[in-house]
Amino acid sequence: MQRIINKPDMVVEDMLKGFVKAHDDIVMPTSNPRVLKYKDAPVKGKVGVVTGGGSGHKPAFIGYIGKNLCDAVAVGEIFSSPTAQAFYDAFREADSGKGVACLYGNYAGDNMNVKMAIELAADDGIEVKTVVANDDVASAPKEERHKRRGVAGEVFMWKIGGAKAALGGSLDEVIAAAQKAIDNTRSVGIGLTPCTIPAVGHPNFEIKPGTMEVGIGHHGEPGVEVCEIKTADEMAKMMVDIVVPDLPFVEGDEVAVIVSGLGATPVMELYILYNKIEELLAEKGIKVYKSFVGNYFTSLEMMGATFTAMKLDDELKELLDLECNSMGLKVFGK
Amino acid sequence: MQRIINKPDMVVEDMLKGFVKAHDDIVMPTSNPRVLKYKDAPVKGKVGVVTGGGSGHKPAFIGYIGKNLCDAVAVGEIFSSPTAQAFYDAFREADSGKGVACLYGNYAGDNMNVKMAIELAADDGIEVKTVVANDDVASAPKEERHKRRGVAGEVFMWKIGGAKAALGGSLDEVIAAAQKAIDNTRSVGIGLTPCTIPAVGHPNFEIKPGTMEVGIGHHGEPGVEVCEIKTADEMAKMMVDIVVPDLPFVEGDEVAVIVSGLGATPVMELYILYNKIEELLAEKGIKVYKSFVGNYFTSLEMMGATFTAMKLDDELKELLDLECNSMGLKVFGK
Amino acid sequence: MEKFLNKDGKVIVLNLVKTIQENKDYLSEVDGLIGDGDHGINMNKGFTICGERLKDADADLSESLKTLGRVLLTEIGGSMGPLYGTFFNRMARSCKDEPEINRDVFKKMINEALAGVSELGNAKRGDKTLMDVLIPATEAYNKAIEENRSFKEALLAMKEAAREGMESTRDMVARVGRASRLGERSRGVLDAGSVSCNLLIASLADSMIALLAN
Amino acid sequence: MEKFLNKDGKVIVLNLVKTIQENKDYLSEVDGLIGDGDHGINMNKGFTICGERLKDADADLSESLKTLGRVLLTEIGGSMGPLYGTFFNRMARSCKDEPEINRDVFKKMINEALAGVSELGNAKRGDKTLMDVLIPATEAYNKAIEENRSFKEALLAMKEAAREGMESTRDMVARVGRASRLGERSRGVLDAGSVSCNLLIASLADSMIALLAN
Ligand SMILES: Nc1ncnc2c1ncn2[C@@H]1O[C@H](COP(=O)(O)OP(=O)(O)O)[C@@H](O)[C@H]1O
Ligand SMILES: Nc1ncnc2c1ncn2[C@@H]1O[C@H](COP(=O)(O)OP(=O)(O)O)[C@@H](O)[C@H]1O
Ligand SMILES: [Mg+2]
Ligand SMILES: [Mg+2]
Ligand SMILES: [Mg+2]
Ligand SMILES: [Mg+2]
Repeated sequence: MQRIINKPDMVVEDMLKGFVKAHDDIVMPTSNPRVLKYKDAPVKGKVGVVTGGGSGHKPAFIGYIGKNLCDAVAVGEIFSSPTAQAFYDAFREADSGKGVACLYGNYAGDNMNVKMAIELAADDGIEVKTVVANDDVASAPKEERHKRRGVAGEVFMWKIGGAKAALGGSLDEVIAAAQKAIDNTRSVGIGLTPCTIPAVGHPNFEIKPGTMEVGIGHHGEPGVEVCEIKTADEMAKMMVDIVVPDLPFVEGDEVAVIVSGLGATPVMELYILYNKIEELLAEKGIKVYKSFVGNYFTSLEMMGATFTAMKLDDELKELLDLECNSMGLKVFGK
Repeated sequence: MQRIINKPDMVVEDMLKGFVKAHDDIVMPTSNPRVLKYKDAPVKGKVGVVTGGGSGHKPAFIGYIGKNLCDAVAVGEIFSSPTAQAFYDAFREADSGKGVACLYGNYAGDNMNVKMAIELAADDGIEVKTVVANDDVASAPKEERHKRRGVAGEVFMWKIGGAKAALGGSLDEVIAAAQKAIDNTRSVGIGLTPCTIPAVGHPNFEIKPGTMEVGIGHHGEPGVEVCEIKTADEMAKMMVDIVVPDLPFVEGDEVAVIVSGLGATPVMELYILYNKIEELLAEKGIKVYKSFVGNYFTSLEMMGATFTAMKLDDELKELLDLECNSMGLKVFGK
Repeated sequence: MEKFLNKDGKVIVLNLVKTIQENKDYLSEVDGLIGDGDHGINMNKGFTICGERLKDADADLSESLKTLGRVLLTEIGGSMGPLYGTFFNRMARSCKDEPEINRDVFKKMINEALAGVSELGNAKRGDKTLMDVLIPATEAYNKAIEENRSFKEALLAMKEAAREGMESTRDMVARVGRASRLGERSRGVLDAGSVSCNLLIASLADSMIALLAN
Repeated sequence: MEKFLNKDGKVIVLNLVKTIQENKDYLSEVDGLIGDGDHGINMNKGFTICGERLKDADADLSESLKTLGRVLLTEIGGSMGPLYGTFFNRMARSCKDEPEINRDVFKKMINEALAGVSELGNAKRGDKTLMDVLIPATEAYNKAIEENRSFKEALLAMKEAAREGMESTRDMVARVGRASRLGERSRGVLDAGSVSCNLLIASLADSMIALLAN
């Protein structure tokens, strides 16, 4: 393994220590070593915004702690849900008495741990409501949308939910905004190489050189098609053809777009991909209002990319444009 | 090649098209397809700041175009200097009549092309002065510092030079500030895997699995030592032991630090590395004033990392803290 | 009637801890074949912490099970923490007010535990998970009690059904969890969770039979 | 005295273009052994654009060389653009005001060109670069002129020295450019730049000898 690690079992601990040191202007540790919080959390009078998930997806999840974004994050082992305790502690760190919006991704482990954490929080009188991201089109047919996984679209869910909370929204309003964000968001990924969990030491799944996997998940969950590797333009077309009809996005729509690398793909190539995606959307009369190209939601050193689109209305635009400051996402206010 | 590209010869063109689309709030194309400029350049009354270099180092170089950073950038082929014409055109796009500070890295091709571009600009009456980054400690002994290459320390050179220009510094003042930045900056890199230039199709150099190359350059230039791969903590120690004595950085110093990935190393691991670097610096009484951990200067899909430290004084601190907004570096003002 | 005292039951949980510790590497090895090879690590981490905590504690069976359940919820993320955490928490709750553990009390314990895990994890028989051990083991126990067999006999029936359940996963195609990625390729090897579940059920049965004999 | 007219010299540059085009793949192949395999691509790009531009142009030798030099500076980055760009620009400048090209004019041209490249690139003999062709070729030409041999004989001497210079790089260890990474492993193969430089010198000599014969 050509990796920069100490003990493979300790990568999350070591990473968290470095992260807290590097970003002490934004984040703070808490009494639970697996929970980080925004330095000003709980923000008085504001609904708390919490997320959490397995590690190895940097900037997700802790990279989205910050001003007008998430207040506290529960941190799991690599590719493994945080404990119920961590979610519960994150709720406590984020709650200012206005309740907590827990905005997380649709994975079996996370669902179970959040559910148990909410029970614990209820005993303390902390009101927690959830939005479960399910933007990954390839992970289940449209009729079974509730089974779909959450992927890079979660970034929009946090941005919108975080902004609504920052503007003084009530818990129900924050939940409604975040739910609207994810309901209007669709994603798809293409995987080009697998990745290796340090404690495991060998790739978790296989992608044969010369092939690519369309619709792959963030942990190597199977996609919809394995085929010969295509040109960037053809990849863009496959992605657009999966994402656009699903919502559907239609002529006249304005969208926000994320093209995220999976970790090891050179950022140059993400721009090559975005170039064609934007062109294909324009051909369909769909206008890109704002785009985010870079590593926003990764899977260790996987190669490949995800494409995410969120259909906008005036409210979502205003919330998207609100200033925010985190390691993973910095937006200057207008 | 598991990559997201169209024609291997056209990666730079395709990337530039996507980049301009994604960042039209910051950059603009120019009449030379190999020159991008800040949308407000030339900024009236401000010294122009220009850089340039081979492609494949994203965010470098075009990712540092923006507010209070670079005004125009000359773009080369992958790992190959831009043409003299491109540097010359970048000078023209950046110059508001106050002269141009060309802040670039010490590579044979760049030196030659900048030199020829300055001659061309002189004919037009554009005054151009240069700072040549040579922060890479491993690339030559201290007595031959002028032979050293420029690596991630260039980011500090641009930040400081760009800030000085933004605050109204004269050409000589901008050059002096950028020179001071680079004179106080030292870097070293460790390579873990090689990378493949798309048009070439196979790795350009070799790093045997299980080994690492200490002091490697951004294009695979040979380092000072090839050894068995070490733990992150040991890598941190090797890097600190190369960088600190060279300036030297001493007890009581305050520094800004960059820990940059080379492209394919998970960002998680950069924090693991930073954690130990910060600890080792603290042991020596050297305080980290500000740190930047992430992909700031990469080499396609190389694995590995660089460590950069800049010794600060009050002027450098003020310039470092100035707000800036680019794809690669966003700093909120205090 | 066969029974043992709740206050003597801490040993049952200590034996569970020992069982997992002794099988740590084996569990990871099984998980490595079609999973990510960390099942032993995940389980060992939680069970060992529980062992530490119980070592010098004055706890009855209920409190010991509760400690185990709580630790699993606190220390193991993923699916295992909440699933096994719920399993042992529910067991603990079902015997909290029982000074003596007899075959009816344990019937409540195991059925409540199964219900909790089933509700939380939503896996069905045949999905190639620990449910393929837990469901038949509980059914076998229930059937033995219905047939009015002794506590010990019912425990032995439960243990035997767990072993068979584990073996049955070998021929299944995973429909839940990581291994489901492999489709047909997941056939032919045991499911890691069902291996650990079988070990836990067997250990529970053996410990209780030993206590009954005292 | 042997000479040809500046205004007849465009063909010399067109032949240079043809030479590079015909050897594009070979140059990349040589570069691939110890470099990054793009030397043919880099050279062909610039020379082909120059060929297009000259095709229908009414240009003398000086203007043709200037076009080539300018295109290389404009179209090829890296080191090759400025080095060969300077080479041809300096040649162009040295014959700008000369209606006729004779052995003294060419002496000025080649020496000025060498000086420009040397100043810019700072490579020494033995560094395993195109300087190992350019320096001995120029010296051989100078020596022949000193010995008062004919223009044609001097060009032939230059051509022969270029070939020998190219061959000499085979035994060298690269000290400049990409290949220097390989250290001892760079020994045993030709330097790509010296191969292209030898082709260019040979083409120059052949074209001029042909013009002299007219
Ligand atoms: N929904 C579920 N219900 C019951 N058991 C499950 C469920 N999901 C997974 N499992 C069990 O979890 C086991 C894997 O556990 P472990 O390796 O510790 O976690 P991970 O798969 O996250 O690495 C599987 O072998 C399976 O028996
Ligand atoms: N400083 C220099 N002076 C003279 N020739 C040089 C110098 N640096 C490099 N070269 C020549 O450049 C050649 C490589 O050219 P090319 O492959 O086109 O560029 P790159 O090395 O950037 O891929 C080398 O074979 C060498 O002859
Ligand atoms: Mg796991
Ligand atoms: Mg596992
Ligand atoms: Mg090259
Ligand atoms: Mg080359």
